[in-house]
Amino acid sequence: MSTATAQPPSTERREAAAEAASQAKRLRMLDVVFEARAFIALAVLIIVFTLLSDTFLTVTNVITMTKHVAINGILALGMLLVILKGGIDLSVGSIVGLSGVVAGELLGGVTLFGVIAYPPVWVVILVAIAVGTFVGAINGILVTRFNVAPFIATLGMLYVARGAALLISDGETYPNLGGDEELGNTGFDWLGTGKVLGIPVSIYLLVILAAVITVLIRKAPFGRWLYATGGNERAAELSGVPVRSVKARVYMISGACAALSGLIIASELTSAAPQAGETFELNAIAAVVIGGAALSGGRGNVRGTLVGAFVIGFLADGLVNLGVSTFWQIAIKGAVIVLAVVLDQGQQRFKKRGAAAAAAAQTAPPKA
Amino acid sequence: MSTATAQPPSTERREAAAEAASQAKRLRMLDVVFEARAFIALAVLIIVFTLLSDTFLTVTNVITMTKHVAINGILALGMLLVILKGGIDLSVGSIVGLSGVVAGELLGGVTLFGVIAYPPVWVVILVAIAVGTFVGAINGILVTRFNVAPFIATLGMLYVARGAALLISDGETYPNLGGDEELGNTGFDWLGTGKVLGIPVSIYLLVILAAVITVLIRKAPFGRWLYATGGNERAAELSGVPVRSVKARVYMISGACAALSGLIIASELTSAAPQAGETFELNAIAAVVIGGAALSGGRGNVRGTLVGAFVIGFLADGLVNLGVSTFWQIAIKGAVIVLAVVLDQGQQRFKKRGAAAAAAAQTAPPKA
Amino acid sequence: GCGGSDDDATSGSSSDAGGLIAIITPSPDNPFFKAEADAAAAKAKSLGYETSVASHDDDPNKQSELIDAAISRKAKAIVLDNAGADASIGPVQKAKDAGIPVFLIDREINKTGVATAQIVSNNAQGAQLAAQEFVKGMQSKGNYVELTGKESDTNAGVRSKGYADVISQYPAMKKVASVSANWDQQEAFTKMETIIQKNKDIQGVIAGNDTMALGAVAALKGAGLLNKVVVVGFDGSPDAIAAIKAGEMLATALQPAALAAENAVTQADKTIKDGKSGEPEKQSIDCEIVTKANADDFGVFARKS
Amino acid sequence: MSVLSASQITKVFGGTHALKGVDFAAAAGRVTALFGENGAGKSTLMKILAGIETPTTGHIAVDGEPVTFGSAREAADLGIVIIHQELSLCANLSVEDNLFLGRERVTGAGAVDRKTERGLAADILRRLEEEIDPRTLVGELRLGQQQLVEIARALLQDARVLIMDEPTSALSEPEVEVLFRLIRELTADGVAVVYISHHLDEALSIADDVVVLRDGSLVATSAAKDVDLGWIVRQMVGRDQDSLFPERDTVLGDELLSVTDLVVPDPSNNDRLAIDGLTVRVRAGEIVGLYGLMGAGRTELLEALAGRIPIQSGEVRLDGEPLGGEGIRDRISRGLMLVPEDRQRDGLVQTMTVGENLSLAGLLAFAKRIFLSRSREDAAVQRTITDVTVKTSSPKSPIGALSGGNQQKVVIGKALLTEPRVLLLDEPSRGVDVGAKADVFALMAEQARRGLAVLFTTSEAEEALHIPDRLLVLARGRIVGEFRRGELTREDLMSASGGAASAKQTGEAS
Ligand SMILES: Nc1ncnc2c1ncn2[C@@H]1O[C@H](COP(=O)(O)OP(=O)(O)OP(=O)(O)O)[C@@H](O)[C@H]1O
Ligand SMILES: Nc1ncnc2c1ncn2[C@@H]1O[C@H](COP(=O)(O)OP(=O)(O)OP(=O)(O)O)[C@@H](O)[C@H]1O
Ligand SMILES: O[C@@H]1[C@H](O)[C@H](O)CO[C@H]1O
Ligand SMILES: [Mg+2]
Ligand SMILES: [Mg+2]
Repeated sequence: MSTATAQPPSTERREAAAEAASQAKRLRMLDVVFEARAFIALAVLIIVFTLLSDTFLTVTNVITMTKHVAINGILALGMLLVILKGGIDLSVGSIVGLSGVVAGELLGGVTLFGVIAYPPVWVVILVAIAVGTFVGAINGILVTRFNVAPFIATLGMLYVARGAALLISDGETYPNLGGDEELGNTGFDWLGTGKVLGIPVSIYLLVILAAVITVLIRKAPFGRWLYATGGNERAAELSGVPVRSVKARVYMISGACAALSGLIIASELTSAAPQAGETFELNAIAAVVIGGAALSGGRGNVRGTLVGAFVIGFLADGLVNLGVSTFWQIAIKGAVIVLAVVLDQGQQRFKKRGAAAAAAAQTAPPKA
Repeated sequence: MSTATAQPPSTERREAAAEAASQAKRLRMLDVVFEARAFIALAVLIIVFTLLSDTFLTVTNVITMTKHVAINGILALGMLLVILKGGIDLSVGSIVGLSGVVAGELLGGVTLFGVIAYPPVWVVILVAIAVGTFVGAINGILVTRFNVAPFIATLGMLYVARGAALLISDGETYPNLGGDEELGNTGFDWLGTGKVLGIPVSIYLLVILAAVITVLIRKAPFGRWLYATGGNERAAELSGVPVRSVKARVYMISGACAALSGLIIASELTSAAPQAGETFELNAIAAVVIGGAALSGGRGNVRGTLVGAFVIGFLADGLVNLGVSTFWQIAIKGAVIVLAVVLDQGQQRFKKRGAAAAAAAQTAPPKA
Repeated sequence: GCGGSDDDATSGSSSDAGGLIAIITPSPDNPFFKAEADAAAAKAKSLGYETSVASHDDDPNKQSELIDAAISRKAKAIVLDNAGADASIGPVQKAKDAGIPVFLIDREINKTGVATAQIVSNNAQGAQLAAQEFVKGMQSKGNYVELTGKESDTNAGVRSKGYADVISQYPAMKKVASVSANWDQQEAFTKMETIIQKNKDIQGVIAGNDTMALGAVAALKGAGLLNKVVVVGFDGSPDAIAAIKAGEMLATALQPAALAAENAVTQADKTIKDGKSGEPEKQSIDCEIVTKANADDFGVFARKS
Repeated sequence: MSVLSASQITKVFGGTHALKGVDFAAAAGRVTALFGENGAGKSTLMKILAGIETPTTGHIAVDGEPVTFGSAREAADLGIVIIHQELSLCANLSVEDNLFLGRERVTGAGAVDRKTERGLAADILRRLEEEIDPRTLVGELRLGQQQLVEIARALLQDARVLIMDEPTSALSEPEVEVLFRLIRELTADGVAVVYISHHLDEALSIADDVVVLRDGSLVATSAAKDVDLGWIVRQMVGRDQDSLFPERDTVLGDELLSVTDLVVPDPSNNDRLAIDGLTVRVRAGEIVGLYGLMGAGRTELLEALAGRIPIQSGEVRLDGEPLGGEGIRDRISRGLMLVPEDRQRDGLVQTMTVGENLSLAGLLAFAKRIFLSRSREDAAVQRTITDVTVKTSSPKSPIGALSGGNQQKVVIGKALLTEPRVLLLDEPSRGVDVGAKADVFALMAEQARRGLAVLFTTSEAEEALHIPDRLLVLARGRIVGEFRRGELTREDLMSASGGAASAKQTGEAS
């Protein structure tokens, strides 16, 4: 690490700084260990389950579990962005249901001027994602234009989007989404059941999405704006950050992610139920928070969120694998969420000490 | 209103102040109209439903609807306190289920030293409420001692309490909570089905609770401390407000309210299902927010919360009464939540203008 | 007393001469309930009643509120597929006390003398048929998985017991896992995927209803096991019948849901007019087994007429 | 000629006339200092010039061409850059992230060009003589460093007009010197600088032109060389600066507060001591001042005494009785109360009224069993409003409707309402205008006369010299000098605080 020093500091100053710096470094190393907290939780889970069940740590089981993780993971990545800006998105579960319904409706054919047309699968997917993005846009407008608290705006949309899904489908499940060769709309099931090199498509989608979002928030100005908006909205605004557009966009991305998740579920089951995705928002939020993000905004990252999603997913599947009762599963999940966050608090406090030492390392002493 | 002015104001000052004051007054009057916003929403609902259905505004129907409102209203009153202090309680729905289960278990008899004892109903009720309070206390400890964000702490407890309810009951519903004359534990059903002067007991409970909480937050120091903690925790702390205990107590009260709600439901159904109360937290939060409280804390009152609970309850029952499909009900509920809060934002902005005008009325011009 | 005058009840508040029949079922995402509700509503309309259809989503409190609403609206009768065998007793009693007869369909409650009728499929008989078909499909041997329904629903227990009664006679059949998937398709899918990882060597899945069976089919298909595993469900939903025709499922026990619903309405009509239905409270309707051989004979929860 | 000019600017917020037809101009290569009391409209005028607020009426011209700004961005693109009065940094981002926030340097691929940014950041920090690693999180910097980052960010923008609204409130004297040198470099390059500060002498020393606002109106303009401090104060308040430092006779009573060998760890860094073996005694009727550079540990001392942060060792006695592990609450009830440094953050509850804020700390005195007696509360509130001369139309007004000085009086009133025996005030005059300052000091004097022990901190040399009976100079958590009123000069003060600190530093490092 290079330190940008303007003038050669005096000897004493340099010594004091060096001492403090080395201390800061020690603390920072410990910090890395702590940063790996979510990883540790995951590792512990894996070790415990592996010891208790010889079918847990097999290649195929890990692939299956990862496939399950993908659904929540994709939701969680969208949620991460919303949480980074200091918001929350309760509507994602409903968007999951809505996007499946939209896909189901379209695959069943659209009647235009008395003629039934069967849009190809890629159109279906795009429209479903557009619908999710649209719901996100409404969230964004409510939050940015009407100053509605994110919790309330997205709570309202939780009901509106679910109601829409139920109304469109009349409450019914769309069956047989596999499509029909003759109508040229087959292939929808590939999303949820297809494999490439033995690995399910949805896992690729998760990986790609994670990569895209990582680049977006770490390399593009957008990412800096996002962290700034979440950290201190007023300051971001005064710095010329297009705060409103940043906020609106994260809800749209979250909506799009939720729609993708909904499509994967519908594709997996080759059927779409309007109730799909109920309470999924809680799992997504839990993943983000277990992954070290702060609900107050400005802190969190993709890696942590992914690990958080794995913790939740592996926990659920591992308990099923062990034959633990659903009831214990629920209680254990709650305990893990709380525990992970309590650990995180510990880490934060620790980090502060490290930071203070680091600050001491670079503070210029008073110039007399 | 007396004006505390250090020195007698000059004539011009007095005139300017008078003008500004009259403007402030005008604005304040409009403000009262706006303050009645939730009332207006309720009135509109009632008028519309009365016009559309001749069974809506009958005495019996209003009593029935109010009985339904009581369940959410009691939850909402507890939630109000938590929201006033700037927190949120997602665990109330699970506590509803847990308290019913506890009551069911106790009414079925407790085995002590090989003898089955049947605790009387009042003991059962007290224990169930104690259990709710205990879950609230855990929320409080997580928030105050471990610095876990309220959303996460109570999300964790949402799962833990639900898991506990399922484990205690083994997932089964407790039937026949009416008790047995011989065992001396009858009377539990009175809570949910009893009437006094033709009015269900649960309505009295709502009214009493509302009165107690009103007194608590308006007359007792606790209330002032609560608003102060929600408004600015640091300032409250430095003013000697026992912030931690205030925070812990609101979660406990919220837990107790949720337990009471759960008891009423179990009593009404004379059976207790461990799944009872799922997603009730959302309705309670919606009532509080429709009632004008700010999720950021420090703003809100009992009257508004009650009106909010009535809006939600009458809306649901009114739509059922009209035979509107469940699907539309869900969508409309979402729209009403958002709309009420958008209106509230309007009011807040308006209020600010009023305040600015009031400020102008009292700003001392330069002492020439 | 309070409230509207009693003659309201006879004059009726609606323009429809017959008055209101309230139909309350679980969520229609399971086509079974949708079929029930549709059949009941159609029948009631044909008899000159006004109808209201609502879903309680398996929430007993919501069910209680819906029944309150029906009471407020002075419904003439309630047709109910209930939200829990114990949790529904109180609300049904409440309706009865208000003078409204309740006709239960599909699911029983744990008390008699409260509802006017409890018209349910003969779940034990249906389960026997399904299990026999299942055993046949598995050639009386091998490992299988059972997916059970919601604990609060007596049907779940009755069917599970019916399956066990038959299968236990074949010692070569081994149940390697049994989990509840709460009648839910996605839950069945995810749990089945996880179970497959633990037990690759399975030859059969028997589910408490068709939505769970279809969830299992999706999971087996994904694992490439579908051609080796026989799947049997319960309900006879159109989706399951389609799966049977496609060779993805072996069989399902069809519940004549439409018939039960229609019977309920007919008896309600009779009760409204004559004061009694003329039928015993507990009535059961036999199920029919649907396999590839006879799949074409069935329509929406009924034998094609 | 003026690069930026404004004519007949009016600004109305709801019912507040913040500006009433103000003309203003900033000339290239000159520093224009803008003076005025709290709420005079200085920041509002600057925000309008920088495109953050839109004027209700009036015109702005750049290089004589009329312009209207849709956003701060548009003004910045024309070279008008502002350093805000309130720090506007993101604590969760690094220094370099903050420096380029909203004006990222991007590579061809659209990614943030971190390398370029880091280089530029290092350069600008070097010019400010502040050796901070650009990757440090801003939240880890002390206040003064944060203010320098804020300044650095403005400097990076190649401003033609640089508006500095209270840029030095958290800076140490040497840091101010560096800043002034940079301002001179900028004006030499033809940049127009507008400078606002409540440190009147400091502002006057850098100014070429002087403009004074009073109650939203322009009251005077002049060349800086033609005016003195007295003139500025007269223009600002409309009267002489007569009673800022009231004369008073001190009658000392018993020792009320005695602190012996106090050691307090820095709460944000437990490996550092904020207070390192400090002994102080304050007697009834006495006002003791604490002076020191930023970070000397004054706030930690007062917060430790008030019970907000834990002490490591040492003894604190109140009226002869030792204080142990009592919390804030118990200390208040025993007669020790703190008026905190940052009134927005720690002093006031913005969602409550003036009256509710006033009675908050002393609430239990109005409780009859579990209920509050409204009449007793109202009476006490009314009395306090009169005592501390809060200007408010009603105790029911929202606290946010008051000006800064009046808000400060409410915080002090709140403390007095608890009937304390020892009053701790942390920077009671910070961000408060001259008139309100005089009121605050008069209040302190009055309380001392009534037999309270008063311990307060200040960063202003003038106050340190004139207000306290006894002044303690703090450096690095220790007392490095003690003076009686009238015993010392400004120069003594500087060398005591700064010199002692650096001597200490040297001693430790070697
Ligand atoms: N956004 C706003 N809404 C309402 N009133 C405002 C707003 N901003 C400023 N004011 C009012 O306008 C007047 C001028 O405020 P301004 O901040 O310009 O004063 P200032 O001279 O910068 O004071 P200080 O020295 O305290 O910084 C004050 O009465 C203030 O309360
Ligand atoms: N040398 C240092 N290294 C790291 N942090 C420091 C250093 N000096 C001060 N700080 C931090 O700066 C902050 C301000 O210091 P403190 O409150 O003790 O000083 P003060 O004399 O009250 O000054 P002021 O209140 O004017 O900021 C504290 O949070 C302290 O931790
Ligand atoms: O009988 C019904 C159906 O089987 C349905 O699939 C689930 O609920 C049961 O009660
Ligand atoms: Mg200002
Ligand atoms: Mg300080």
